[in-house]
Amino acid sequence: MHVFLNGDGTELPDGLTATQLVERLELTGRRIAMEVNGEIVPRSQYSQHTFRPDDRIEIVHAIGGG
Amino acid sequence: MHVFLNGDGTELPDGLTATQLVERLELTGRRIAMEVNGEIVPRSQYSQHTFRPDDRIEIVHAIGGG
Amino acid sequence: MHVFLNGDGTELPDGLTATQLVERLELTGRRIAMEVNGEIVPRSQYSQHTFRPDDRIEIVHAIGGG
Amino acid sequence: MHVFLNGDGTELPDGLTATQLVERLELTGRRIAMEVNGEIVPRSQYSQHTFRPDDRIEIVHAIGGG
Amino acid sequence: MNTQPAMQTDFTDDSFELAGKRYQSRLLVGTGKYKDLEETGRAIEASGAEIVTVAIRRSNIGQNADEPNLLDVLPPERYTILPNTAGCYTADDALRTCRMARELLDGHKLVKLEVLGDPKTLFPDMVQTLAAAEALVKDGFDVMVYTTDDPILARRLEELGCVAVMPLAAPIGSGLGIRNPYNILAIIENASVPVLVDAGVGTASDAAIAMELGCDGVLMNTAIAKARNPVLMASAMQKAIAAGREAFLAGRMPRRRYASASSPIEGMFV
Amino acid sequence: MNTQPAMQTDFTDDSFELAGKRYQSRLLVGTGKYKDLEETGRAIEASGAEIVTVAIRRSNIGQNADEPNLLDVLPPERYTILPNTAGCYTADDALRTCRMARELLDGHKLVKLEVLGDPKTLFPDMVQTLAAAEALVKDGFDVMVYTTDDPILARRLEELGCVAVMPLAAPIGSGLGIRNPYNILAIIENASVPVLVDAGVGTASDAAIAMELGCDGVLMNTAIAKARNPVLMASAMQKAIAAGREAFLAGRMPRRRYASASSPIEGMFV
Amino acid sequence: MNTQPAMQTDFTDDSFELAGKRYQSRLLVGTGKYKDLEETGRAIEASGAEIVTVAIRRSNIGQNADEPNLLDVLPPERYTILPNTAGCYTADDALRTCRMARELLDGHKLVKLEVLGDPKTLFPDMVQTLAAAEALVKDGFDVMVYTTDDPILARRLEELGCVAVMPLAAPIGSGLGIRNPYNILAIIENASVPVLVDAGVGTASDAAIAMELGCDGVLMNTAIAKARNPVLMASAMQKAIAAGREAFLAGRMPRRRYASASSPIEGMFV
Amino acid sequence: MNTQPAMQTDFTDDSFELAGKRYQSRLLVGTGKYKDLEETGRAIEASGAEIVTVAIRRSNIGQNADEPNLLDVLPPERYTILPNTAGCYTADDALRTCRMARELLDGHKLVKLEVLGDPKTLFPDMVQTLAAAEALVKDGFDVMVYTTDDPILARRLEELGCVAVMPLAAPIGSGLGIRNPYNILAIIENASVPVLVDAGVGTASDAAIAMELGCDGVLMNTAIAKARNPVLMASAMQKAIAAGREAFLAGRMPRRRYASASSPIEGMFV
Repeated sequence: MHVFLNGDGTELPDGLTATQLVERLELTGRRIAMEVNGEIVPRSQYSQHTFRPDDRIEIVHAIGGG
Repeated sequence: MHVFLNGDGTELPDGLTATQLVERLELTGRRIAMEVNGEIVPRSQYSQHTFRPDDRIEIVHAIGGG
Repeated sequence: MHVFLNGDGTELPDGLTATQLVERLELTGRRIAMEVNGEIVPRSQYSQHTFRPDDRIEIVHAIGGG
Repeated sequence: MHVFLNGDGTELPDGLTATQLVERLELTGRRIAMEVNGEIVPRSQYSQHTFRPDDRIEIVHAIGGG
Repeated sequence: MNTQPAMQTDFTDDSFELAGKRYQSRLLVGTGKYKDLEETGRAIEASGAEIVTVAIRRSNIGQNADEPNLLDVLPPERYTILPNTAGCYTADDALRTCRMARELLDGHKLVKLEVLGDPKTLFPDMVQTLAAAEALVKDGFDVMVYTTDDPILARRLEELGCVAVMPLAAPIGSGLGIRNPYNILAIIENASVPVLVDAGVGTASDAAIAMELGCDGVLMNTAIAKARNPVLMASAMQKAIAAGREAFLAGRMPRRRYASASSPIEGMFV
Repeated sequence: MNTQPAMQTDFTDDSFELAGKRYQSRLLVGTGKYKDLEETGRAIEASGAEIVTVAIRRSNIGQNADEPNLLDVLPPERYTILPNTAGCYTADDALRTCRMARELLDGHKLVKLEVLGDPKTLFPDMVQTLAAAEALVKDGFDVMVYTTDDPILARRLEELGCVAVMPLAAPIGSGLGIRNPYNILAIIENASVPVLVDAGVGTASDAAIAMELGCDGVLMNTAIAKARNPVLMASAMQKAIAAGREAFLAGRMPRRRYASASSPIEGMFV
Repeated sequence: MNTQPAMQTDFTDDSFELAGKRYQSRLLVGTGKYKDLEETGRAIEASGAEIVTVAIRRSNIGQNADEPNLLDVLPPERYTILPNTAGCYTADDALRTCRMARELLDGHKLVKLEVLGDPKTLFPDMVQTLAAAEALVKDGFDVMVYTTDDPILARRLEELGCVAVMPLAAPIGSGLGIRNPYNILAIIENASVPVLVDAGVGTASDAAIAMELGCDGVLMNTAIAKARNPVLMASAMQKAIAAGREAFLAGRMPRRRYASASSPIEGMFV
Repeated sequence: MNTQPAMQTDFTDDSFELAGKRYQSRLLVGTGKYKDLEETGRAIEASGAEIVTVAIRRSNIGQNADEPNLLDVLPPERYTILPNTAGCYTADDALRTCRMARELLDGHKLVKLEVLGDPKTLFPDMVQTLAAAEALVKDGFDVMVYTTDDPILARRLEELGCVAVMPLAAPIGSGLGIRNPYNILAIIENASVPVLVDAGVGTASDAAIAMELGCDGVLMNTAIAKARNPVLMASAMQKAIAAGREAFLAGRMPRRRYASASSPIEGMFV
């Protein structure tokens, strides 16, 4: 299925969970946060949360800034 | 009848017109503006405009300011 | 004999030595310096140095200053 | 004869007068001043003043400056 | 409004336009704090100002029936009268004041909007100022607006339709001069309406500095009215505004830390 | 020379005296660094200056025989020519230069003394300057002297008989403005001869500030000659000097940190 | 927050409270613009800062999977991490960014709000900033807010419930120092929450000046990260903040125009 | 003395040399104007100073026979005592004072020369100062000399053999800070002996600014002694001097008029 991941269009397998996406991106264990269609997806729900077509997925982390 | 003129309570004769009030105040011919209950009373309507009890009448002019 | 001590005229016994003057002034052992008629009198010579009439004697010490 | 004119060594005919030098330099009538060996030569004496070998002649005028 | 020409040569007309009218003088003056009307008139005469601000107050204040009125001394036929909303702390009060002024001046549309946030600093309340500016423009006024030196809000006021933005140089009546030239400059560079420095000028050089930054004009009151000799200071201000404007147009020399001789080196005879 | 009047009222004549002669203009200008003589003439005309400085250089420098001379453009009948000793690094060189100038100008006694200490900063060498001033006064010259902003040495130069002291505002040709107003003010307060700020002015407001401090005048060259438009800047400077002078005489309002309303509080109807 | 004591004597604890937590260091630092994480860590160590700002960006930006993350270098157990909304131009973007930050930091509520109005000046858009501040406070955040030096809006932000107001000293990254100390002072005098100068500091003395005005602290990034030697500058800033704070508490000598001898006059023997 | 390293890395020893001896502290302090000797001692302790100035006065002045003497509080074994010639108005008086000091301190050669020109401004009389410096150097003294900020005379004093030049920042006891940084900088760039700013510092940031210019140290008295809390201000000054020094060595960021984001633009998710 087609989604937008951090602004870029991508294909993801149907029914992929947030946990699985994080694994694919090799971000497991990293300090990140996820937003889907403007709403936060709490880390505690990654395992249950499955994406839907055209989801706008944003995954962020902290970097240097002032 | 009782009205507020420039903030002070005053007694005015019933049916007094704006023109007559201006005369009373010796402001005839002076550059002034009048507001009654927050609404401007155009100079052109002074002769027809009669005050009502409890009117809040404001009469202003221009003075030095920066 | 009459001398000027730190600007004031004073009487001193004839033949008084610098050492004796310092004693009189209760400055013995204090960190001071002495000038007579514009010339330094080294501490080492206090015992031999005798004053002459009209000598201008200055005795100084260090005080707070910036 | 050899002289220094405004810093440069030059040959001048013996017995040349200041007036003649000014003519040679096409400065006649111009607002100038002359110094020879550090001493001013007044304009009034140009006709009598003859140069000597090794004279250090300076001729100046006014130019823009602040 | 940054109108520095590449290389202008004829400065015989250096007028500027405000709400569709052209003005020769870039000095705008207030009429408050003078000893009397006579001094007011002489000072304003000496200032050469064409635009003068007035306050709107109750008719029983500030004069007796037999005295001449300020507008007799400053005939609207000769001067552009600029009523202000001084003393207003809300958008609504400012709106009512401007409507009274328009009635008073036979439909005159040009007003100076100021909505204050604090009686101690007399800084504008920018939230109320933005609201008032929007309402006044809708109501057909030509709004000249007193603002902080915030370049973003100045541009916002222009977008709302104000005909001029008037950043303060320093608090009203402080005479501290231009506290933050960088901000005034940023406002000028972004503006497409006239930028007039309003408030804070203390003496002639302050006014010249404002003009050298590229302002279109300066509005002042206390600096003239509270000088030891107001009439002479008014004359000084007129000259200072012209001097600063010409210096801006002439394009100043570059600053350099080290010296540069004004007389040539070559040709020294000593 | 601090001549602020308690309350002067007639300013129709505000001339100042220098070496026994009165001048209306308090702006003195140099003649260096201009594109050509024509620009020089137009700029000086626009400046309204009555006193102009010139340099003394070898006759083979700076012009061809067929060109007009600077003094044709600036006739000594009309302008007070002020020859300077720019470029001199010793008292002796300055003395010789002044004597040449006196001969050149038919016995003219007024000179501007500057003895430099350093080609990079063009700061005066005050030791040599003091020696030269003493020698020149003895030799009958009227000496206007370029000096640092040291109030003690400025007074010493006056004691030596100089007719004017000319402290620098900033390095010659730097355009940095008055770096240390406190020192200039201290010089003015102690002086009984005219104090003219010399060097460092960069734009109109700098000149106004100098005059507001109470200086008797300002001498400048680069600020005009190196402006993008020298003639217009000359006009700006004339106005700025007059503005600063009038502001000084008018007596500026006091500075206060907090605001003070220009419009009355009482009589608000809103 | 103006906490100058009448005459404090014990300064062993001069900590300040922010959102219910006490901090010893009054220097807050950003983590941007460093050469690498190693330099970031060493500079922040040298600064003695306890609160450090971070930016929130997409996970595919700014590092490779095998690199350590910024938060490994700055463990939240040791430092108070202050996520900012840098780069946001609307209230909504700022709100989303703060929510992401809260999730990222396990419910951490302290955020630095900045809503920009312009990519060139990076001045805040105060209209959007006010809207965002209100929404964030409602949503339970502890909001430290980047603002202009407008005293009226600073007080408004405090009324909205912000835990600290952070006026800019000068544009972000400009290093121009405190452009308008009067405004910063007015903000401090009116505030009952901590006032932290944010942005514009260029060198140590700028930081000292901010503290001497009575600020509770200073937040900086570029001044350290872009110094020739960031680690040494971080150390300089730590000392400058402490010096300025102590000078504020100690109460500076009065300024006077004229001199006052440090050594006694009496007792001269010469 | 401009000793900024291309890129120094080890700053563990940043001492400086004066008259053949090395000092860790770049803060020199006076001992005048304190409430009592006890406060003097505590303030100087808190300042970390290694060099302290004292005045030479008649023995019947400033203390009773039973009181401790200043030098008991400041043992010459621990502190470098720097006798000054404060109050002298002629070279001869300064010479006599230094000789008395040398006798008093058992042959101690280091002195601070100041010859005043005026009791109101306490500016140095540079003519007398030059004469005194020459005589003192001939007589074997190590002369640290109080001077105006005239770069030419400062260099001349160095040529005469002075071991340090000490330009004033502002009049003694004025607390006005560095009035003319350009001149101080010019002195530093030309000097090959230590340059110490002497007089005029008012608060911590002033001291930091002096060090950021590249001075080798700062001498102050009133700024500490006349602070509301002298001991705390002494501590502030020690930190400010170190902060300014480190900032100078670290090399400040460039100033730029426009902003530069501290957080990256790329990676925004909003």
